[in-house]
Amino acid sequence: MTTLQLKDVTKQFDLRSGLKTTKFTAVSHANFTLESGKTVALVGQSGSGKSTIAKMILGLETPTEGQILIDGKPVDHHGRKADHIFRKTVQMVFQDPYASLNPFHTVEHHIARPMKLHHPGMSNEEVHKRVIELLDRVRLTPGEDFAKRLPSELSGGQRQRVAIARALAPEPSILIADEPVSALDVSIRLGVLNLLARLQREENLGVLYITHDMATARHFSDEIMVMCRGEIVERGPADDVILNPKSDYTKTLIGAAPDPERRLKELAVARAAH
Amino acid sequence: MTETTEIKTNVIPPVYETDPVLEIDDFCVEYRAEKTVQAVKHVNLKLGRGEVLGLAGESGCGKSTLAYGVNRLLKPPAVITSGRVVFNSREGYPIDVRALEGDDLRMFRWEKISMVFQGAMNSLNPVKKIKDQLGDVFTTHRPEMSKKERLDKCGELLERVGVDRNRLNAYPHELSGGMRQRVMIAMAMALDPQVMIMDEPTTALDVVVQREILREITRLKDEFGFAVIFITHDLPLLLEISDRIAVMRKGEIIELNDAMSLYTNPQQEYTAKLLSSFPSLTGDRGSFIRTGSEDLAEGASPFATKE
Amino acid sequence: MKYVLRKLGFYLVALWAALTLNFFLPRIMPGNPVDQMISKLAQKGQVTPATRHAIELMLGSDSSVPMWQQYLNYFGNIFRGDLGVSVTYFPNSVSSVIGSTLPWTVGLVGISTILAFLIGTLLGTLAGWKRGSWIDNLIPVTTLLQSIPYFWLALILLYFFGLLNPIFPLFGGYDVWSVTPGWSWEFIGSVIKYGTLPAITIVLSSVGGWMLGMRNMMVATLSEDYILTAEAKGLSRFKIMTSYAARNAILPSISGFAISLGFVVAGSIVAESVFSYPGIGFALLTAVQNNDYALMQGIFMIITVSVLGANLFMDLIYGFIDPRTRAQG
Amino acid sequence: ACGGTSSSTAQDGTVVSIFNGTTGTFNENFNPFSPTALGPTLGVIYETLYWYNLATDEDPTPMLATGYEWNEDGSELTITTREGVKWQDGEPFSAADVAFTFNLIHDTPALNTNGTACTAKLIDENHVKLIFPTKNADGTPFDEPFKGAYMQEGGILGGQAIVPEHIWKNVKDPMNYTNANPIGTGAFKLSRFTNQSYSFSAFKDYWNGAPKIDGVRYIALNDASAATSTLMAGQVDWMSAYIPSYQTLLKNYPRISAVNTPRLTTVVMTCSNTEAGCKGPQTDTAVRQAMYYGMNRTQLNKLAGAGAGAIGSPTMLMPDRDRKWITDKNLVTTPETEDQEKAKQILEDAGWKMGDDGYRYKDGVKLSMTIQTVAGWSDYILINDTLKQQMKPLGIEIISTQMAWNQWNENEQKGNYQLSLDSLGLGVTADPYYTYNPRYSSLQMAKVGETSGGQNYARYSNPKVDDAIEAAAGTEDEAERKAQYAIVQKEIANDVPYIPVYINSMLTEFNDSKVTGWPTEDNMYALPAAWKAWDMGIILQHLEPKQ
Amino acid sequence: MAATTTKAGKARKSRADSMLPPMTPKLAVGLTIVAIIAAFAIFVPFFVDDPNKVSDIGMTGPSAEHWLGTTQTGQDVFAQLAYACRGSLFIGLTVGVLAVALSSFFGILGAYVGGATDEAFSLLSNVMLVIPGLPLMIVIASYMPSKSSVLVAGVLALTSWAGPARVLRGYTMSVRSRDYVLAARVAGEKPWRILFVEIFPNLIPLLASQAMSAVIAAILGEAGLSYLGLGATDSYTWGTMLYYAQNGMALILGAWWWFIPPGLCIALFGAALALINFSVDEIVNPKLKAATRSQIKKWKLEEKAGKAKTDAAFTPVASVNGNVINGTKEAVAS
Ligand SMILES: Nc1ncnc2c1ncn2[C@@H]1O[C@H](COP(=O)(O)OP(=O)(O)OP(=O)(O)O)[C@@H](O)[C@H]1O
Ligand SMILES: Nc1ncnc2c1ncn2[C@@H]1O[C@H](COP(=O)(O)OP(=O)(O)OP(=O)(O)O)[C@@H](O)[C@H]1O
Ligand SMILES: [Mg+2]
Ligand SMILES: [Mg+2]
Repeated sequence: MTTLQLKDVTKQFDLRSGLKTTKFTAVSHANFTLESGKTVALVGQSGSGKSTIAKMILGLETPTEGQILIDGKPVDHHGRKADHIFRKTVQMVFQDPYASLNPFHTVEHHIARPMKLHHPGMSNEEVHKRVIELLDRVRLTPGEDFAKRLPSELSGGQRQRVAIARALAPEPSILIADEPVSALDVSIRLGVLNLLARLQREENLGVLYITHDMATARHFSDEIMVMCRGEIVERGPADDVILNPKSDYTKTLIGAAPDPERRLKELAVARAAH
Repeated sequence: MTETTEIKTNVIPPVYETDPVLEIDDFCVEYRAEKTVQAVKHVNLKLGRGEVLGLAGESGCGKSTLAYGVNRLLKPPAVITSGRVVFNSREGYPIDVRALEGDDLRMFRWEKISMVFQGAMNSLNPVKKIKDQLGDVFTTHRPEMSKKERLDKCGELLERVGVDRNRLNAYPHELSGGMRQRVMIAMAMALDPQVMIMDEPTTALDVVVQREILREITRLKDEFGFAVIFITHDLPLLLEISDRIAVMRKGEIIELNDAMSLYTNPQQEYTAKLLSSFPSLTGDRGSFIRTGSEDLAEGASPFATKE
Repeated sequence: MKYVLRKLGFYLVALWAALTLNFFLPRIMPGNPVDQMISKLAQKGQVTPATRHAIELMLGSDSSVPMWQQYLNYFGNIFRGDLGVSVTYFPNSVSSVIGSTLPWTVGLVGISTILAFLIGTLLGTLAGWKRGSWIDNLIPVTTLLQSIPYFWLALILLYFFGLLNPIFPLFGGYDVWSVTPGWSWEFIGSVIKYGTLPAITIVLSSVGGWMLGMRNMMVATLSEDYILTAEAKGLSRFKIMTSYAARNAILPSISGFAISLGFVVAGSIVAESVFSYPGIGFALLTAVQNNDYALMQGIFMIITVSVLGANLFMDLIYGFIDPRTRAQG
Repeated sequence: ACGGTSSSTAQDGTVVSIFNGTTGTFNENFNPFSPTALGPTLGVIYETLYWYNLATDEDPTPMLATGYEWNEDGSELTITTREGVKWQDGEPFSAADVAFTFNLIHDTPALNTNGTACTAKLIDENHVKLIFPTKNADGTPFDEPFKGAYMQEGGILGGQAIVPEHIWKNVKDPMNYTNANPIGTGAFKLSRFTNQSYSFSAFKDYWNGAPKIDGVRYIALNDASAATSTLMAGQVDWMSAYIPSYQTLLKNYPRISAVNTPRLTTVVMTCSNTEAGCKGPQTDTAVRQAMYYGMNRTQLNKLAGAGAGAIGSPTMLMPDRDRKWITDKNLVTTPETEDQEKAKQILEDAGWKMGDDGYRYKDGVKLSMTIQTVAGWSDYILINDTLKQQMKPLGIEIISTQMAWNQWNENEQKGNYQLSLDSLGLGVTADPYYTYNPRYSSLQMAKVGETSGGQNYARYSNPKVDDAIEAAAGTEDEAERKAQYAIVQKEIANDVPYIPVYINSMLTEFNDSKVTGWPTEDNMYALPAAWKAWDMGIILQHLEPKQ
Repeated sequence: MAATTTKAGKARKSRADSMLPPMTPKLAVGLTIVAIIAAFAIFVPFFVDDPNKVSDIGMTGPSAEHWLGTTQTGQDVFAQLAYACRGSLFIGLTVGVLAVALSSFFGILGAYVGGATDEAFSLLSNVMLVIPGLPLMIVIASYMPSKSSVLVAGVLALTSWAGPARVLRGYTMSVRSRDYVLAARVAGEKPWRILFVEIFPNLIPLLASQAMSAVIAAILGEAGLSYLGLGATDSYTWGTMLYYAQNGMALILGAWWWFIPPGLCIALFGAALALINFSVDEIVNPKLKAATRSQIKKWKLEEKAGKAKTDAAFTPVASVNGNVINGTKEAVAS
């Protein structure tokens, strides 16, 4: 049971325009908690600061203000050991599966490395066995065959599965998934999302599902947070947020999302009128 | 959105059988790369006047290839191996598009069929002012226009899509993504074409902007009466705006039907799968998908097919 | 502001580094001008201790001034525009030597660089536009030309077209026999005639680089969506090629061009050596051979300043030729 | 076959084009006192009192002077100047100009590159007296008693350009004066200067009669190869550059002729003096002698000198020109081929014993020396390489290195070398004093690491030689001098601080088709090198347009 | 369709394979020439005479005994050429290695470490970039008392790393921010491992291309220096050969066999490397893949064939296509 907590986290960037430098607040006073076994969706328009939050959690950006706590203790990326433990606990799946795998390394390399890093005692055979296991777990079978492949020999969905397997390798309890399907083809999306959902259930993972797709956010998470211009404007259980949006912004978002049912209704109305 | 106008025009089904503006017969395109890829296979399609035809299908199924092929924009190694494209001009004569060469072809393009391409950022030349890019449509097709007329016309076009006239002097990077897309639409309308092909015009935009643009397109179409081929892989989106929808898979059109029938009663398993890939926002199917098998969708991936 | 300061800082540091290098390099070189002059005189006649004394007096070379003092004086003099006195051409000042040689170099190498750029870019445009055509197949040929040692090509051309078939003159900047320098057509014509072969050689050996660069940029640009848009718009092929493809593809070449203009002064050494061209490159070589510190420093400084100047100029104008960079200042 | 552009045009008359070795561009400097003055300043524009022909052993030719006389103790030199000489601006020349010139030098030490120490006193229109100090300025006697300034005669009479008083008295800073409009007494007057070429027109009122050609033009070229091309194309009429296989060239181009005047002795210079700080086996006289006897000069000449070099003399004089100064018949010429037995014997006697590796050792020191020359001097490199092969059988190891001219020159001046291949320059006159004094006198020597104004780079120091040179300098009597030189010759032939190789060829090429009157092998009326000061003026006066 | 991916069972490309350029005529020609010259440089010196050996025959043309004639001192040009190949290749390779090492150090490391190191490194390389190479080389070269080829190579390398370093820096910056590098950081990899295992392999094609350019530039630079008399003094190179040939006025005296071969070797070698570089460029930037003339011709024919087939299958459209233009005019008029 791990909890990850963001306390009043703010991130500012320096923007240069012409001769002036201005401060731009990408994330402002974000507060939320992630627990193992729960999926929290973070939705919002492009540029609302979702990825920035993910990066701060992973230590790829440093918050300007505020703290990130893991099990109540502040995360420390400086101490080698503390960082190591953190890395084992929190993992990330990146947005673009085409960019998140190194074209020069085999699938096995991608999964084995984090494993070796976090289980230095494991023998090579054990590592290999675990890799195959993991590949099986993400439904890349036969694992022996996939392990030897290069990323260029995989489809987008398969790549994303490798990326997920890699994230699972250190046996984390928190998984940050930053738009894990937006680069994928429509028909593969659900497969990957379902996989994530299954793993969350089976491995008791805490998942932060970042997306701008309201529909999948609703169906794949327990809770939804809506971000707008760096601020979390609304949060609550998934169905509540979608079906009874409180904030104006959430309403706009929902209104903008394509919804065939709505058209259907409209057509029906029009026909009737005719 | 002004819902009333939108509904009104689409009530009467368009007459694509009797008075098509564009007829595509047995259209085949191959990429003769290291390995020959049949990107478009025996496509037959008729586009009615003023109709919005949605073209759906996932990445790589040949949607763009078909669109470019119709406008003769394909580059080597793409080869049109067979097929006929006939454009029935409003003025009352047919044009065999594949027989056009040189100046004839250039005169045909944009005048009769204009296009809006996927990424607006990339469709506009980053180092030329908006007015020059709008203007050179006129310098090419309306050489007799004076400079002032041209400028006026460009300004008018911009205003038509809701962009301020003084943006004529801007460079593309000075406009937001949505504005750039609108500029492209304005450009596509410049010569009052009869067909407009839109290749994923909203994919790169976020939903709010996307919504605005769609609204704009519908409005303009109604006002000027051009036919639209709207390409995207976002089926829900197509369902909202198109009269008929063609579903493509592996280069073939596997299903073609009017939007409502397609949604409510898909004939092909693949169409059904595609539809189910988009969980409904307000509908009730979320829980089903979440517990469903993840292999279902993956199996539908073109990448997963065995060689 | 920070950006501008940084850029400015860079130019200052670069200038300082170049000038400092300029100060120290000649000083750590062997020999000194006095010994040099004595050894040369010794070949012509008697040399006595008095000679050394006389020359030391004449050159005012006093080695007792401490290094740091010399260093400070050096900067002081540069800012006063005083580049000192050339030992080789004593008692002429370095400025006058540079003044009399620089125009020749700038004329010859400058014009050839511009020509090479224009021709190369044009060929590159065509080659990229008509990929796979005969003009594209020219690229390996120009690459071969580029891999030929410049002086070797020059000497062969000189042998065939200067000596065996005297189409072009063998040496010099103009006809020293019958033409008086000045702003007369006769003189200008003569300068052009004398500059033709060196210019051809420079163009031949540098056109390939421009061509390849432009061709590759063209190819990359041609796959951009806005080219397709332009084509769909029905624009004429010529218009697409020039005002869409080439206009964009040329941007990197232009910055390369500005920088190569900066190197005009530096790149002329071998050319001038082969054609006995009265330019600054050869003056540099002479200065090095004669331990002429002041002249060496002066020329080196001119070179550095022109390179830095070209870079600065490029930084300044790039915003105008590429509007995208303007936003970032 | 290759006419090329004509080197003169009708309007200019007959103009001779000269490449005098100046490379790069010309910079205006016609100041005869400046060491960087353009070549023709000395000889073509300005003239000396007398002219010494270094090609022969003739007496000096009177130029601006017609006579000179030393007083008893050699402290005063009275000169009779020529009458009827005009400066190129029409003003008459007189003894006052000579007096002015020498006083100017005296008052401006920076101009005094000849080391002249006299003041001048005008006697009358045609006579001037040069007075040499016999005491220090404060009246105390010199450290060495004054023995006469005879040895300055050559420099004063044959090495000093006379300048017009009426112009130079107004020159504020004669040291930095570029003298853009030079007025001399010479046969040609500067007519135009540019950075690539400058030309002279004939001075009709020249005292020795107007020159027969109409003008002279000097052109700037970058190297000998470019010069050769222009010579072949008929654009250059006179130049001095070594052309490999020039015999072939002459055959193909009948209008080109060439003369060879070997005057510069190629030597292996040795840093010979341990007391001055030299290190290495070459400080042992025996080693130098062994090299002297061990080298095969015929082979060296054939390979490196294209057979155009002349055989030298252990006295370092020119056997053809200076025969009268060489007393000992055995010292007239160097051996032509090697005498290995003698060389080996010398080494054995000196204690250099053959080691197992084929090289000799003495007290554990290997007989191995490094010889330096300038990178790119292909004939010198060849000599070094060949020497290495020739010395090997004697048990001497030679290591050949090449470096930039600057470095090579500095090494010689500072003594940071063991062996160096170089040549000995020309003296002011043919008198052996000008060969011996700068090279062998310990007064001209500096310790290793230091430089002196002199050229005793071998750091040779021998009291007998010093005394003899001094004695020779102190007398006007030729027989006495010859006796003193004999002492020097005996010593240096034994010590060989400079080991003579051969007298290098000095090739000068002419275009015969336009003018006649060039020096020939049979009529060497002047040293023909195009760069030779003074002589070029003489040669130009001899030229006549070809009809 | 669906050709983008291959499944198991099909012959798989190995990791090394994906880095090798596809064999094209250009690449084949380039590799062949380089191989021949390299073999010549490596083996031939063992079989020829001492290149310094002089003889009395002077400048003579090619003969059975001297395949490429002799120099003015009767040295065998062929033997010299063999040694010169060796010397030039040595310099070229040394510079290639040094320049790549330097540019990698300053370019990759700076970009990877970031912060003050990056600032300092990029300032240094920018300054080095604006300091003109050849004059600097001349000055440095003339400072060195005796120049070994190692030294000349060092000087050439010193003046040639800055440009490539800047390119590398830009490229490293972009690779550094790629997701897979971030992923490695998230996995907890050590920085040096990320640099060498994750980033470096991606730079290999670029480095290869830069190394080849550096070799060409070095060989040309060496030739230029030698021509000015500032080249290496301890060994033969193509440059020194040309220098001696020029000194010996080989060309003027008609001794083409002495002057032409070294220059030709440089040109051929340079062109061969450039041809190889084209192919490497095609990996780095697949857009540059060249279409050959025959391919284009073939394409045009196929396009025609496709049209003919259709024309046969359909009845021709009644209108004349010239009408389009009329149509345009009408449209304007109306
Ligand atoms: N390194 C940076 N420097 C300056 N601004 C930045 C930087 N990174 C992000 N930003 C800005 O911060 C804001 C938030 O960016 P972020 O990537 O978190 O958005 P996002 O919600 O993930 O958007 P998307 O859905 O497009 O991925 C954006 O406006 C972006 O321009
Ligand atoms: N230049 C090419 N060479 C070889 N094959 C190509 C080339 N361009 C496209 N293809 C192939 O042709 C097929 C159709 O491509 P097309 O671009 O028409 O797809 P699309 O439906 O527009 O996809 P998307 O939704 O990604 O835009 C794809 O399988 C693609 O791999
Ligand atoms: Mg994001
Ligand atoms: Mg597409």
